[in-house]
Amino acid sequence: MKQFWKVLTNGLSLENPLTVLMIGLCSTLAVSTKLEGSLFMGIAVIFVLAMSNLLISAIRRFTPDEVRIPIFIVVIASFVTIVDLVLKGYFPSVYSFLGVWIPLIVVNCIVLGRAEAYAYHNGVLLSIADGIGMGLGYTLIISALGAFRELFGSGKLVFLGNTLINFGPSYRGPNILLLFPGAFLLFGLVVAASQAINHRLITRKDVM
Amino acid sequence: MRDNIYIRLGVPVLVVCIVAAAGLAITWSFTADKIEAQARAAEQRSLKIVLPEAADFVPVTDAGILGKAGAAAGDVAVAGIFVANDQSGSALGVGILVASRGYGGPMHLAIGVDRNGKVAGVTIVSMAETPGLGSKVVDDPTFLPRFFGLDSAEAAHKVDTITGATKSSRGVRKGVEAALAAYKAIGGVEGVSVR
Amino acid sequence: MSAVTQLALLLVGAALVNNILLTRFIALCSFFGISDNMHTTIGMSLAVIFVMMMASTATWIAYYGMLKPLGVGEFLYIPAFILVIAALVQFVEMYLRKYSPALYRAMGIYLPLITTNCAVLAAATEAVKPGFFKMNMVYNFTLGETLIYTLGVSVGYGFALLSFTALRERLDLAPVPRSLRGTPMAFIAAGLLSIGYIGLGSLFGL
Amino acid sequence: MDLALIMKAVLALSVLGLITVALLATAAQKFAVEVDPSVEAILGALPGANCGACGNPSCFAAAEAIAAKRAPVTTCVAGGKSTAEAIAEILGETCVFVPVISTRHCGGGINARREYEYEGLRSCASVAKLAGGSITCSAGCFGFGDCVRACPFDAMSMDERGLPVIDLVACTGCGICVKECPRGGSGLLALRDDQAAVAVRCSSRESVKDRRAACSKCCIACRKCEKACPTGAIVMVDGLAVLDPEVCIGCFECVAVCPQECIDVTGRSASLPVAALDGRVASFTGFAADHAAAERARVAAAPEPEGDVEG
Repeated sequence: MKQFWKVLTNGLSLENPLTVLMIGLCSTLAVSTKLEGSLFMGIAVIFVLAMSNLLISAIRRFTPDEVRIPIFIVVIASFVTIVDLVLKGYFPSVYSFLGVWIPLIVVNCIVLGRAEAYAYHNGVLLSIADGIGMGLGYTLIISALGAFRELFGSGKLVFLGNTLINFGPSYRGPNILLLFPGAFLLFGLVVAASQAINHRLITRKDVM
Repeated sequence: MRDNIYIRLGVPVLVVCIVAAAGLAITWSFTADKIEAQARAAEQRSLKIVLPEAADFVPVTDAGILGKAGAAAGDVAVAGIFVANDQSGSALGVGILVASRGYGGPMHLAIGVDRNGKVAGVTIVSMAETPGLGSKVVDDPTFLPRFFGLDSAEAAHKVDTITGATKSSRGVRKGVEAALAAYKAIGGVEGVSVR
Repeated sequence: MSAVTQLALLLVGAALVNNILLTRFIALCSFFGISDNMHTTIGMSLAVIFVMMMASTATWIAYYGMLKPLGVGEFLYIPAFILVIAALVQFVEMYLRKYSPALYRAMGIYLPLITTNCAVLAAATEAVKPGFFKMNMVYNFTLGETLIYTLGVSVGYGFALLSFTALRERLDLAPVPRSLRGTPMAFIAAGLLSIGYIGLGSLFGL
Repeated sequence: MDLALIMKAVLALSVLGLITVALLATAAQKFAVEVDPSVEAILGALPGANCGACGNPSCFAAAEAIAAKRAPVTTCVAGGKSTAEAIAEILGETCVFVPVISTRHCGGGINARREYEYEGLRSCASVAKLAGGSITCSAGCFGFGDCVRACPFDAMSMDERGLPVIDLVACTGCGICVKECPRGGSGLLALRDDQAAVAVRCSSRESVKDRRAACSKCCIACRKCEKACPTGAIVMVDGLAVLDPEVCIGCFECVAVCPQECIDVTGRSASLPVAALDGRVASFTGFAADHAAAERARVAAAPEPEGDVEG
């Protein structure tokens, strides 16, 4: 059981899919203009990752090697479509914001990457842990980015209808943050910061 | 040797496909009507905004009329035409749903045109504009009313765009022009309200 | 406007203005993954153009030939499309390895990468579900338009990749502050490059 | 839950699934590629660094060329004698092979006088374009390490003097660094017989007056080395000391007499432990860096301790 938690937290920090492995960037940079949207995206990714890892590791003995990619892809695509339909039907406002990025979870490098690298070789329980861990790591970063960009880009933070923080109409913040280039620049600085922190951690460890 | 490899590979793929397809079909049958309802509700809400006095909206399904409207609208796609009736059931205008090119992607608009061909209301059903910039077309309360009362595509063309959201406002303008052109092409309220 | 200018506008729009990488953020994994030397980038760009054209045709035929008549297109298009793309990529890889080893060596190793490439699925879905990926289209594509559109997208992909690789190779030598060195600098450079590509939009008045 | 829709969905996806399987299964059978075994064996013998020194784009291409007799057994420059012999043995041929390694003919680095302070792109190629380079000497090394980056076997590293040091064990003589170096043509880096014990650390063709103005470590054509050399291995060729490796016996007399310390030990003598060389050789500045590099490689290459060698 202890290993379950170890694998779970591994996705959060050591092998965080975004800042460390640098995969799954497409949706992160595009969707993180709103906290609400990013959170729903994160939850969708966690659901898809956990469920597909579960199913893929459950049937890994019956999947012949030559056709393992098509089988993985059909499994993942089905879970993504379920999320797509549920969102379209029951959360139309979130769907209109995320609309385009839900189907792209299928080709999101995290999902297929983890399925092939981890789920295909490990037990069901560990695969679920890995799926949820990776998903949480993804959600953490994308929500942080979403909150930052929405707040400083458009001056107010709206979550499920109620405005949490509002800088007032006179706010003339850098709304490039809401545009695509802004996302690139911001993410570059975020990675630089995490590299600088890791670097300091490593040097301090040697010194001690 | 030949069929061995087909069966060895074929069976697992087939099983997965069947389970996946069945699962999705079942989910679809649950959500299909929900999605349909959402779309209809959104449409009715937008039409209600552009033609407040109307009680109900009867969609026009006659292919000939839709074809004429589509041709007149040019590269803006006409998504739907509705006859707006008041309580007494007599037509008081036409609601036209169009999709025109915005900055971030297609912009779905609803335009209400009253009996004498004047624009009664314009609203945006859904759009993909960038929040904070493109969304000015919605936030700026003075923009949409500029189209009210216009009765020709040329008049609509003269409305100037908002600074900082040129492409989005140009998208709205093109939508209104197309709607007016379509309205004329289908012969106004009389041409459509066939009882 | 005449049909030819319509198609030309579509091609230029897809390649430059709505460039799939730099203005619409699709397929960034491969964009940052393999853009560190020119040789691999050329190989990858060729492979992407080649596979995307075939994939879009196959998905167009699958959609209008089978999914739409059966009325299941609405919810089955994701698994169907991605299955077709994965099968196609694997088949092309084996075919190349057998019949043209030279081409395989130049392009082959990138083919498995393309299965998880968002651009291929995006282009394929866009052709049958207009406006789905925020592209500026409002009508369904015919097969001819799909080919032209996909050609535009894939050439745009290659173009963005090449320009970014040249930038990155140059960056490795430039005196960059230590913590920014490597990937962070690449992101910032990509940000500036994407401002340039968005600027192209107003050039063609799209 | 209308059954018809489910049936249609299952039918659609299954048809696609079957097409996929049919496609991949026939492909797996028909396109099984049989690679000619000798190419595979040769490829195994090649270093596999795809360095391109032999003119083929990759080792796979080189292996095919050798198997098809289009290329000689010694095609692989980088692989050196061992690879050539291995391939010869696979093909049942004999081979003669002259091993070659890269050598630096410049002792300047921090000693060379600078024309201007260069703040641009840290690459030799770009500084060479700016008014002929940032150092006065027309043949000297800029020290930005293009060669180090280009070396596919990472046999080169920059030392504290700002000069590339070549690791004699790792260097395979592929010559890519000579091509990469903007001053490779003028002899700054050159391939030469790897048995030579000393090397002249200067390749400037300017007059002695200009050389001295440009660098304190240049060859001043004083001919002392020529007189001191018992076998006449080192001679003056238009004002610059040039060594003939076949004749040189490694007595280091020239290294001792050279007032500019411009000739130094290549480290080939590094195969002899330092103690075996008499004290004065160990003191030469040029010697320390090359010897250290070679020493590191030698220790790495021979993990088990050899008898009486003290570090």
